[in-house]
Amino acid sequence: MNLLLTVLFLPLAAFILALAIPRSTEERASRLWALVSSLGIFVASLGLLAYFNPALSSEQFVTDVPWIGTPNIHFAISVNGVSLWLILLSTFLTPICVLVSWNAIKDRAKEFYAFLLLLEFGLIGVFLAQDLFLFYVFWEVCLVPMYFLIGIWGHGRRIYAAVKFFLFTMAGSVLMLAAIIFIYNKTATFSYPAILSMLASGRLVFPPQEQLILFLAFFVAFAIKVPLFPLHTWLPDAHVEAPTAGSIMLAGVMLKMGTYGLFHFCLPLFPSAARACAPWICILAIIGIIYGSLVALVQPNMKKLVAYTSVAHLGFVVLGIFTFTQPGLDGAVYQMLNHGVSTGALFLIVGILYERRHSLEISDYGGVATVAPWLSTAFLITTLASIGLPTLNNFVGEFLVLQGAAIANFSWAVWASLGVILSACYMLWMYQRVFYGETAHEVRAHVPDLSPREWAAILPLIVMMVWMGIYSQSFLAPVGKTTALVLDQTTKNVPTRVQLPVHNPSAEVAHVR
Amino acid sequence: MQLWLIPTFPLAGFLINGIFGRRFSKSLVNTVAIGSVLLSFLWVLKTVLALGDLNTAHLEHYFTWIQSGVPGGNHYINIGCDFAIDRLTVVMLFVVTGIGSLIHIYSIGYMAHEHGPNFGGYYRFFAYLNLFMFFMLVLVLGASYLLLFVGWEGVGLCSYLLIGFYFDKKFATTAGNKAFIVNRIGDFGFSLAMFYIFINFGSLDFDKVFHQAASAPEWVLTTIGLLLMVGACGKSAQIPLYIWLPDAMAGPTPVSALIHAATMVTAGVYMTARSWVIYTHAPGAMDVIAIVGIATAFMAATIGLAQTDIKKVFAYSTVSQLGYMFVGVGSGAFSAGVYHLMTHAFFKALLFLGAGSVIHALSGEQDMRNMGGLRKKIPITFWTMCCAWVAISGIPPFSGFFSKDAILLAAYQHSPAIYWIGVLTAGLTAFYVSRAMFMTFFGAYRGKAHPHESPAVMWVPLAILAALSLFGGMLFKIPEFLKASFPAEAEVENPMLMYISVAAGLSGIAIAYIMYLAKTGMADSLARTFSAPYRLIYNKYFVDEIYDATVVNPILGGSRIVLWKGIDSGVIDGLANGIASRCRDVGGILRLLQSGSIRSYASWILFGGVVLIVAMGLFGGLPR
Amino acid sequence: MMTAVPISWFLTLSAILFALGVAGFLFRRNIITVFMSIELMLNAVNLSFVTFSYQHKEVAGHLFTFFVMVVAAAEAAVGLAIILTVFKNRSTLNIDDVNSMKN
Amino acid sequence: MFVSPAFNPQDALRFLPEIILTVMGTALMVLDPVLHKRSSYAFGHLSILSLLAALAASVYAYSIGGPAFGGMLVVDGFATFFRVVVIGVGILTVLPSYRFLSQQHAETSEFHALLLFSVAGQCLMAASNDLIMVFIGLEISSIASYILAGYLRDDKRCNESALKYFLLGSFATGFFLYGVAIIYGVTGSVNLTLVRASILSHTPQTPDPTFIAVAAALMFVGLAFKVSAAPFQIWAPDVYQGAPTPVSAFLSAGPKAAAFAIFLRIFVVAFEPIGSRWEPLVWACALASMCIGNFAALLQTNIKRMLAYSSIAHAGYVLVALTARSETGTAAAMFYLASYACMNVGAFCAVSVLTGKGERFQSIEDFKGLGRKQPFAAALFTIFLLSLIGVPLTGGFFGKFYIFKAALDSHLVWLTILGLLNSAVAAYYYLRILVMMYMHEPGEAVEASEPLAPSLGLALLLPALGTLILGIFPTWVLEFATKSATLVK
Amino acid sequence: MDVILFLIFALIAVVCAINVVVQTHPISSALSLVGVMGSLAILYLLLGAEFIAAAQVIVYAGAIMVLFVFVIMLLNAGAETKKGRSYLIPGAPLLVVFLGLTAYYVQRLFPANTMVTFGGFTKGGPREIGEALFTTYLLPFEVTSVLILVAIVGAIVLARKEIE
Repeated sequence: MNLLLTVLFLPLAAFILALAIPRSTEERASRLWALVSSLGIFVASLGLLAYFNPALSSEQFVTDVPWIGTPNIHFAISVNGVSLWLILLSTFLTPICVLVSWNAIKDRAKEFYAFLLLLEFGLIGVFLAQDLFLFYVFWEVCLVPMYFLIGIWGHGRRIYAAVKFFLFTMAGSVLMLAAIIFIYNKTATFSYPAILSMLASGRLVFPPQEQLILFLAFFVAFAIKVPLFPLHTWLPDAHVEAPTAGSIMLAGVMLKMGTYGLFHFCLPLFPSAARACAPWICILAIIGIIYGSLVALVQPNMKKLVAYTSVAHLGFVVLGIFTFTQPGLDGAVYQMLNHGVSTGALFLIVGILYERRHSLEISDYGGVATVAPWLSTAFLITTLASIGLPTLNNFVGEFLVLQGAAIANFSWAVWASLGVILSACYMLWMYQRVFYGETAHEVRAHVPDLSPREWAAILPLIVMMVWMGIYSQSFLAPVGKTTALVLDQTTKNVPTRVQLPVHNPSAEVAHVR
Repeated sequence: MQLWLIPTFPLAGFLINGIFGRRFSKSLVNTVAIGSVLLSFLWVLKTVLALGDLNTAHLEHYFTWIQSGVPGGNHYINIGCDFAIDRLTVVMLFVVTGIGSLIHIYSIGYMAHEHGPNFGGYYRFFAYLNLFMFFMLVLVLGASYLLLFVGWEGVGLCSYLLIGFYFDKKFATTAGNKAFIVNRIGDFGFSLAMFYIFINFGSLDFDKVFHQAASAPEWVLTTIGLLLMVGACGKSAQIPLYIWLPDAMAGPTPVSALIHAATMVTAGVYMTARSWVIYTHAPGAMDVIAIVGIATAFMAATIGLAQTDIKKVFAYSTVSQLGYMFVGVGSGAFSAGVYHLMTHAFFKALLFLGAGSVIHALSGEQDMRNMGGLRKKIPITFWTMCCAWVAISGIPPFSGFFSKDAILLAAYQHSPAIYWIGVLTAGLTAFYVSRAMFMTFFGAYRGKAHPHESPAVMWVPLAILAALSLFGGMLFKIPEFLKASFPAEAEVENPMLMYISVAAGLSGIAIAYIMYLAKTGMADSLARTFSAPYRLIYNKYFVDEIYDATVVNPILGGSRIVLWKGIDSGVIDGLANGIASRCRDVGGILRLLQSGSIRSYASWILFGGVVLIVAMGLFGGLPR
Repeated sequence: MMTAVPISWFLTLSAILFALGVAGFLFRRNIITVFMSIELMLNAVNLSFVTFSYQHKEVAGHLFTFFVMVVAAAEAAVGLAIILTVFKNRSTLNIDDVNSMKN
Repeated sequence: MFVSPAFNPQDALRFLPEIILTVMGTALMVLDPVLHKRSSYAFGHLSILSLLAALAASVYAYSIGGPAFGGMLVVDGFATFFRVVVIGVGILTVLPSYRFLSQQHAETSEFHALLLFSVAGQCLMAASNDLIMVFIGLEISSIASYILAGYLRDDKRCNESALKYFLLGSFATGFFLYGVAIIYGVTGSVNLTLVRASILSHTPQTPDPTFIAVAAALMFVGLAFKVSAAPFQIWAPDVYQGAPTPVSAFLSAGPKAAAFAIFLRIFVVAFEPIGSRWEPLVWACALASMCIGNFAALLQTNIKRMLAYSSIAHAGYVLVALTARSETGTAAAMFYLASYACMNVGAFCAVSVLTGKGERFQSIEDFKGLGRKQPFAAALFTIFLLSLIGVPLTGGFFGKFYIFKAALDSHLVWLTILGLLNSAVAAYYYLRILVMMYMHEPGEAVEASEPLAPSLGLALLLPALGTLILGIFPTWVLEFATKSATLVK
Repeated sequence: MDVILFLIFALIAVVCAINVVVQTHPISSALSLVGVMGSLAILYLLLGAEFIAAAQVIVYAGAIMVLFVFVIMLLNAGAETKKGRSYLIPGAPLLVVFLGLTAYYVQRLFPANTMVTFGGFTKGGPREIGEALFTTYLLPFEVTSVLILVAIVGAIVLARKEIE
């Protein structure tokens, strides 16, 4: 039995079985099933970790089954040091999502949990796919369950948000599809390793102009997903309206589809275009960091605030990736994981608050710390993690990213570090307004402390924050191999250099030997 | 040597109290909290005794914290969790654990009545204090800039938590935020300095960095030094980032004593002293530090002249004294800076704890205008505070005298101007402390509460600190002790300078005596006569207001109106929605084709046909 | 060859008739007349077929014409039946009145 | 039996599907007086049986494939593919019409007979290689369709739909015929293979390409009309809206597929030599169809009308494949039409779940809360809609993927990008239906809806399975299409 | 001679066709259409299409047009009312362009050297047509029956009485 296939298809099987749960027993049975199955999947994915050899930089658990004959599409999946963690992140967050939805989702619970499992399937698939077509398939498959999760179980403007989410992502991904097809027509294969080896051996060369366009097609799709300024506006809406579990999965894992794509596809495939565009992208990322932080600063809505912080945090990731330095890439990957854990936790607690007080407006809260000390403590730890306090996870990532940025261009580090200041501003200010101050009557009446179930959801996240903050080695070791490989590819696969004129990034492309 | 145990004791205390403290009795909480700090103090003692002369640093490696890249490769980052101990560390360790222990003990009394509106304030307080101790010890022990930074940020966090300890009070939490954020601004510089250090030296470990630093170009070191200084300015409350410290007095008084006087705020000085190799090769950066230090010292001292809140006076005093320490390290007299750091820890902790005792006695009253004549009512507090008074005023042979004198001496060598301002500041210092003492303890009692003397757990630490304030300067000759750690400083004796500074201190006391005891109306009439400067210093030069108007409000307003509503909702979403509605408009126009009339449809078919024929026949196809 | 007619004349006639058929479809309002215009168009096409048949000296064009006639007959039957149902439901033969579905 | 030189017995076997359909259609009417009293479903059963038989016959005919009747017909993979598609569409139309006809109290025998005739005409179109056969097949299919569109003769919308379809259809056929006449005139033949040969020949008789181009333009009018491609799409919304829902399903898939079959044959075989002339034109029509269809659909409130616009857009996608002028393009068009048939017929069947007597409920709003009341139907409808959007693992996605792959193969970069962006626009209006079904509480229409009839359930399930199979395991169909895309030239 | 014949009947055809278009009363249009068809029959003869000419008169002018007239009478259709918009403005220019183009192409592509003379083609008789129908064109011929069948069924379905 192939472990990788098991991990990938268990969620699908669980999804199908969840659909088969009879309607009469719906709510209890389906949530129990979702919990049991998602925990099972998590355990299975831990097996992946156990058998993964961190000393190797190559793809592992390579599974390649022919799928469609012409065009030549394979069901090719494998794991590398980066996707390994992203998969674990998905499988780790799913049971937490189930737990947090336990009482919150009463209506059409069966469908809810089924979609959650389907989403997990899609996410794992995205991180595993080694065939461009397959990657695109999973990429889009993720869209559907999330669309429903937001649209059916969301809040007030859920429909607007869901449609916006779908259309933004779709608009970007069609360009990627065009690029994928173009590459196929050039290489007659969708197999990513095969394309890479062609690039490495020089059998495949993307001429500068072509490379630039292809790169941009991929990049836009990923940048929307990340989301990179100025393509980010779907995110706050989606987050605000999504149910808690949806927000957690969206922020925790889905956004990483974009950054993973940038890392795993854009860089090795189009190294010289990526390098040529890197300054512009880094500037966008930095704008995103500062801009996201500033806008987060003035949000009156907790979820929206956290959503904008995601814009800022993901800006760090993109910045790290496009520094083309080892620390930058390591930090970017680490930051992906960190953001998954800490922002996931933020959304989780905001969701818990919402479940109690039925409001996301900061002004409706105040003095929660008095009535719910543990809740406040948990949120404080998460907040601190999110603003990058040393000994908690985000610090390690941010440090590496900024160090990478500083190596690449010191002024980037200067500007990006401003985001670190601002993160403290918005998070602490929100914390103050929500948890500190006089306890309002409604808060006193409606906001009890954490229940055991909620503890079960949040404690693993906090443990992870501390663990990742203190002993980053257990995570970074396999990551480093993969990032080093990618970095290597971006230096080796550069038979032609794409050069951008300084003034206009999209204008003509010079060919320089 | 198990250095790791030193911070781990308080950490364990924090965890135990933090997690289970709610169910503990107060005495159990005390036992855990104070026990852990005392253990750590004892372990420091044992370690120091075991390690001997410590002329070279003793380093311990525990595990790799952050690693990126491969050894020997490009941009290889390897940050270990390494602790090191040398003489400078020893001084800091003793200050931190020693004074920390005293303040912990003192807090038993001070916080005894803490039940408050907050949940379990008591155990929370001690847990935070323990956490602070942990981070402070990490800061001191860390063998690399990044580990120092861990402690650096961590103490900032604890400062935040403790300033906002009374979290139902908005001003307290706001002050906490301010402290954290302003510190973050400083950390911005610190982290940039670290990045720059790494770029140039490939490591953040002290030994590696300093080993290479001597041979690095001066401009690199100047950049690093200045960036580090930004960090130090934040942590040690120097211009322009000092604004958080006065507000930090919103926290319980033991916190002010421990964190905002004795230990945390001196971290900047420690760090600067630690980086002496860099600074000695970057004289430009040193000059900047000295100038910032003296400006801060003077400015804060002037503000201190007019404050009426007893803790605010001491807070500005702290800022001012920290400025002195900066002058010290900025003048190249690192050991003098550290010396002053230690003596200041003694007397300023004492001043604060004494003030706390006063406040405790008056059930929370902090305004000196409502005090007076307390020397009879709370004599122990009075007498212990007198010890601090003479120490800070620079009266020989008490502790403040030695360290301040050492600094001024060094400053004079560096630049006489700094010296003279320093002397003036010394006079101001003596003046405002005396003023506070006179207003509090002399004259007639002007308040309503019934003062009562503090319990023994409070005054015993006061007494110990009083002893240290008086004799600490003589007992612990830091410059001697640290001679090996720092570059040789020119031994200069200049008794004249010493007399001048002592005279300045004495005259400060004398003027205060005249204004606040002999001729009581004089202060008010002076304030009226010089109302403009008085208002200026009374309102702290309106610095907070200026910052609000020039930085905070523009950022908030700009973010809300320009970025959020403008760019986000307006431009980007407007563009997206605009595209959507343009699409719909196009749809609406296209819909109009569908008039329902068969003949119009036929016209379209004809139209299409004719266009096709024309295109295909006449032109041989449309242009590609 | 004075008496011979250039083949293009026939084709031009066919084109004119076709155009007139189209014109009838466009300009007449009575459904039946519109329908007749279609027949006119078919006739025009038939003329072309026969003319081309002459040109190629073979009968394929005739055959095509024959089938067009059959189709025309069938269309006439069905079309008129449809017109009948429309008239039954709406009591009008004005083509512009049959526009309940639009936009 | 009279044996003509152009006839041999095997020709009849190659012609078997049409024979079966015609005979059974006639038989249905003959049986009408006998069966009508007992069970009106009997006609449905019979017609399904005959369609299945025709399906089998098509497959059989493929095994003995080749030209028949002196080149009038060509039974090749291409023809068989489209025969199967149109017969499949026929089956999928019969299934929902069981309940529909009984709901509307309409006669069943004629309905099914006409359906069979129409399918027969479409099969004929698929297989014909001669413009005469194309024309006759087209007319059989069309005339039957005209009647079916107006089948509910007491329904005003139905009449109107039939009248519009009929008049405009005949009008467009006039243009088509004129084009055929010119082709005949300049090449002396109406056999596609011969036409091509004539165009390619290098003799003094070689026709002027300009005139061929004009003929192509005229024929394009007629064909584009049938496939509802811009700018000749204008009838489709009205007709689809007014026609009985199963008929709309049929019209949107069957005649369209057949028309595309001859479209491909004519343009890829006969007019291929002047491809560089018509390519820009088809390019423009493809783009216009996609744009008009998708953009106009954004504002529709009537679901049938919306699906009509969507079918215009999908015609545009297939035209993209045609623009590619390659065998990959042909294969892509074939594959797309197969998956389009599945998803579009399925979508219309899903619409008929709700319309009720007199087709009262046609508004998109009426689908509010369907997901709650009829989760099964809603789930399957969701599959169709996702497929129409082009979400992976559905036939619609793979079809689109294949089409744009072919387009990029032929360096139609801009068309590809614009087409793909169009499909992103299209997502919006399909999503609206999903929004209605799942994100609103049930409304009047859904509350009033009857439980799903088994036949209708089957009518939803089969195309859903088809859509998924084409999306997940497209290999077999794709390989067949690729193999068959080499047309007889 | 042929020219005169052609010109006369072409003129009649065109005039009648114009009449079809301009008459407001359907019956007038119908009769004009019969005129067109008749003239065309003569022209078919000129082109040697005897069988088609006959069929034109019998099937077209006879059967089909009778059906039209019958329906016009049945529905008692009167002159059409002038309401709704006129399609003269978009239609007429398009038609002119269409016609102009077609005429231009015809003139360009069929030079005057191809002449039609009466008797120049004589294979359009019933015999030749019949032979072709039952050999080469057997399939279309047979299939046409289906077409007729469909038409019959359709007419029945649509024109049947109300459903009870």
